[in-house]
Amino acid sequence: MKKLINDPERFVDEMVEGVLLAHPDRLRAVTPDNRVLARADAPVQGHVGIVTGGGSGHLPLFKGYVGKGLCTAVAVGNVFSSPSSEQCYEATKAADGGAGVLYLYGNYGGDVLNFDLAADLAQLDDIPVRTVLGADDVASHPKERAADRRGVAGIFFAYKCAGAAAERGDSLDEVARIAQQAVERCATMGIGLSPTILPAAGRPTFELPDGEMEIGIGIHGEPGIHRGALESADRVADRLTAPLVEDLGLGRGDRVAVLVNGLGATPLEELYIVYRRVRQLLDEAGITVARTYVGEFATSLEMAGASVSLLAVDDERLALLDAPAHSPFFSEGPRS
Amino acid sequence: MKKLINDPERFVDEMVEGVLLAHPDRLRAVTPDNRVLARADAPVQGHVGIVTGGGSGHLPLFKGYVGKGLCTAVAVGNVFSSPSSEQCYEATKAADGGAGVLYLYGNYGGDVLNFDLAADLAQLDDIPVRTVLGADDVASHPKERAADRRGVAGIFFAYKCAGAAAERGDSLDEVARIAQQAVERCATMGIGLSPTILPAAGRPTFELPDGEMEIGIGIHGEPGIHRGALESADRVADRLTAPLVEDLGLGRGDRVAVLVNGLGATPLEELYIVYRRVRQLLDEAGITVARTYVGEFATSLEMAGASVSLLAVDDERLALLDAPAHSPFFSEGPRS
Amino acid sequence: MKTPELKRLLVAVMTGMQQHADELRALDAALGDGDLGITVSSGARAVVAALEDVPDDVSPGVVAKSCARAFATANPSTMAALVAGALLAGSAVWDREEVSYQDALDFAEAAATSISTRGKSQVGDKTILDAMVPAIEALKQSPGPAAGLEAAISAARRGVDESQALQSRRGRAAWLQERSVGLADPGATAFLRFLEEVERAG
Amino acid sequence: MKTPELKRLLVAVMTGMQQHADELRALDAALGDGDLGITVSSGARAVVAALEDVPDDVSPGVVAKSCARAFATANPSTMAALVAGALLAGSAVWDREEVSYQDALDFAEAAATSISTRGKSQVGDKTILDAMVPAIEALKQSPGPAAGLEAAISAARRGVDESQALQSRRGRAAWLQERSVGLADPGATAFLRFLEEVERAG
Ligand SMILES: Nc1ncnc2c1ncn2[C@@H]1O[C@H](COP(=O)(O)OP(=O)(O)O)[C@@H](O)[C@H]1O
Ligand SMILES: Nc1ncnc2c1ncn2[C@@H]1O[C@H](COP(=O)(O)OP(=O)(O)O)[C@@H](O)[C@H]1O
Ligand SMILES: [Mg+2]
Ligand SMILES: [Mg+2]
Ligand SMILES: [Mg+2]
Ligand SMILES: [Mg+2]
Repeated sequence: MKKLINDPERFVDEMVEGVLLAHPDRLRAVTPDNRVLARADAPVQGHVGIVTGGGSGHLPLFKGYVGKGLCTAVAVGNVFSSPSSEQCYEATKAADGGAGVLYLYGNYGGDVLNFDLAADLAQLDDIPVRTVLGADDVASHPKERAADRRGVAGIFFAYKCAGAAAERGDSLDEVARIAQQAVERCATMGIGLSPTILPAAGRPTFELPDGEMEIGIGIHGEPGIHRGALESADRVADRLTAPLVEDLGLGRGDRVAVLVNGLGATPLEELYIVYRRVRQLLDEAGITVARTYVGEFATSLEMAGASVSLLAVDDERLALLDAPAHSPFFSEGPRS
Repeated sequence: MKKLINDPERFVDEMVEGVLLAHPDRLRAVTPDNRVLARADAPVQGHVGIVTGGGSGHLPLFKGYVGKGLCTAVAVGNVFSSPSSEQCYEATKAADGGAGVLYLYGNYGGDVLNFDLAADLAQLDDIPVRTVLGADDVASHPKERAADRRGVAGIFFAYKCAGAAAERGDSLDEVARIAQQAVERCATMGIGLSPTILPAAGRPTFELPDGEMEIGIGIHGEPGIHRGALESADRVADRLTAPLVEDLGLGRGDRVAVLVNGLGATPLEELYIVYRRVRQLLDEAGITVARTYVGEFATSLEMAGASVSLLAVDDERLALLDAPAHSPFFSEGPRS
Repeated sequence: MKTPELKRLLVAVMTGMQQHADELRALDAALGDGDLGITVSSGARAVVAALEDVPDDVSPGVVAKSCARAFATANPSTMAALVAGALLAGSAVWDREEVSYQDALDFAEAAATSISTRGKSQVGDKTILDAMVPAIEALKQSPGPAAGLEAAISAARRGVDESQALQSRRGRAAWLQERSVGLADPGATAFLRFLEEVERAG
Repeated sequence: MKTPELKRLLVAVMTGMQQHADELRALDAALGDGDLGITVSSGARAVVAALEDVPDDVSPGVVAKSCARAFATANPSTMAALVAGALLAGSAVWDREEVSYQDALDFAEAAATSISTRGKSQVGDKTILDAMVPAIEALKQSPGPAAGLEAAISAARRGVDESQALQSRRGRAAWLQERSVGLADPGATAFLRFLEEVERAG
């Protein structure tokens, strides 16, 4: 295990402690166990609160998207493991500024069960809650079952759009609508080149021999739709991009935002090599790339691999993408 | 080889092409071979230009620090290999806004030879050039030979300070003085947990058995000062931090900026675990942490490992650190 | 069975369950994300720790509730949430000082119903229910505890084996689609191991 | 020796040099960053390609200049810059149609001086100079080309071997300090392999 850790059981606690020590002006702990964090200025009175959360091991997901123009609070689970319903509920209270709360997180069984329970508790407090699930991984289910797909890197777009809407004062219904559309108009597919090791398990979560790739892998190492010998970056980009264009029904004249995301161990250089090919394909198809994001947005500890996400955009969605957003992990546009 | 690449010989060219496709509004190619890049608005008339450069494989170093409040142009070498003197010279011309040019890059033999030659060429064009070398790796030479040390992640601080000075219109002498002080008041030490593989060589640059660590490693995998069994994150942070405090002669009441940098494959979570301990140590020593940076600032392809940098700060240097800076890879503060 | 005996049984079973962490991790790694080993081992450890603080004079229902809370928060995954919900549902039918074989049956049925409702799942979806439901059926058909447990274990084992041929329809494993065929469901296997540990402890 | 013969010799030598990439990579990986294999193989390949475009009617000095440019830009590392500078310095003394044994000697001396000046280094610093300077000395002491080359190879080999015991004082290897003792210098080894390839080609 090539890990810079102490006690594996304290991995998440120490990590969160480090985050709070590093960014005390931007994030605060809501609960004494540090498993619920909120924007330093939360709740924002009169604005919709956005609560996210999920397992740890995906930085900057999830806690990295708590900030101005993004989410309001986050519930922090163990590695690859849901936060508890109490934690989700505490995050809800911390985020509620009187205009209701949107739950925006990835479509995973454990998370859904725990957030649903938290929503029941919030209802007792008269906090209106709406839920939108990130479900962008086209490799996890065919289009007919799009709502059952797992959520991966594309949730970044939903955070960005919903966060901008909440920041400008949109109603809960409107913020939820914008988030839901961002999820529905987004598609992602990933490739894994090496497994990840859970600190507490100390062993790879799955086997992937050197020189093989898993196309369609999930961000916990869930198997994808094809395993075979590793191919060239261009060929991989072809495999990842074509299904997205197809799934979103994109064609000549359409506009998209592109996200090439690293899963952890893959160098930024390689992500740009992948982007180059994705861009070529979209150019050839007459699809305009309106915005580009390349980097690590949703990782899987030290997994080697990458994902490509496309978000169909119109002027409204572009304006939301371009709105300022500032967290300790993601910063763009003027800071007010 | 778990690499998302095409032809290894075209690794750098395709990567740069991807970068230019992704950020056409921020960066432009100065030469037809794309090996010299500049800020889209370069040269900035009346302002000192800052030229950097070096081998590829270190993203966001070097080209990621070309932008407002940072460097003006960059010469892009092959992986871990110096750019040629012609490329450095072209970068100089692209950066020259009439107020002279500062060369700011890492202290490596090949780079020095090629930049020196470029400076000779620039002189024939009456472009005044000053050179400041990043030389922050305390593991590479004892304090008596501080000027011979190799340059690693700490050069980020020099970019940030010199870039802010150039942006506000300081003279070449002043920008060089600020850069030189930032180098001299900065110290870095790193740890490697796994080797890196040059795309063209297809093999690890050095041997490091699983479960071992190299303390004091360089960002090309240069050997450090101690090799042994991998220790806990806290113990590693102790080993990395103590020599920095000692080297900079820091004590109670001093203020520092801290940079915990990932070398490529190490998860952000682990960097925060390391930061936590660094912070504890500094707190205990009565040294105030004025600014914190955690993430990947200077990498070594897919090497697993991290480095810790300390920069001694005063009010002047803090103001320079806080000045806005915007590149496609690093963004902080208001965008004008 | 009264609270002190129930607590002793649970401590034994939950201690035994921790030995299956590796197997469950591996099964979950093949069909999901590999964390079921942690969920079960840290959950079982948390239950053992929680039972230490449960006084002997509370009702068996309260014991079940404590277990539910401990298991839910130790590593709150799908399995943890479903099992905790199931224990809570079961505890509701246990509001008495002593529980009979029939009470155990009622508990198990309430638990299975809870999982089915919260998980929107049924037998044949290749989940824990594929072992649990036939096991309960076998319990119901048996004359008493000893024979019942043996029959339940056989039924659960058959459930695990037969569901291997099915495609997973719920949870992470559903993403595997056809590729899930041929692999045993981790949750169903965990339930089988649970019954076996009950037999060993009893 | 005139230009056509010089070109043929260089093509043979530079083709042969590519076979040492692995050894040089490994040596440089131990003492530095492991890129010397690439510098030498891609540099040698670039020289061969450049020589194809060099007409037969230019002077040997122009040939050396073309090699310098090709080697410098192929993979512009320390070694590439030093060797290119050395070739340029040497080419300056070769402004004639045909070069003699004495001209070769003068070339080599100018080259070594260039490396020493630009690299701020001397014999004993455990660099390419530790092989080059004794080799040139041996050449000077020899009566003619054949014996000279043999003596130079022996001297270079001795230089590589003896400098193993030294501590590297220049380039990346210097960072190793005491840990550099016992390892052969990659640049010095590259120079030895170069002389051996000249012998093989000649
Ligand atoms: N909707 C569901 N209904 C019933 N059982 C389920 C459901 N989803 C998952 N399971 C069970 O949970 C097991 C996986 O548990 P766990 O590893 O905790 O899930 P996860 O890691 O996805 O949170 C599966 O093997 C299956 O038996
Ligand atoms: N200052 C110097 N003077 C002379 N030779 C040097 C100097 N620095 C390095 N060298 C030679 O260059 C060799 C390494 O070359 P190379 O791998 O290209 O360097 P780098 O990778 O550091 O750019 C060393 O083995 C040594 O022989
Ligand atoms: Mg899980
Ligand atoms: Mg090099
Ligand atoms: Mg699981
Ligand atoms: Mg080298």
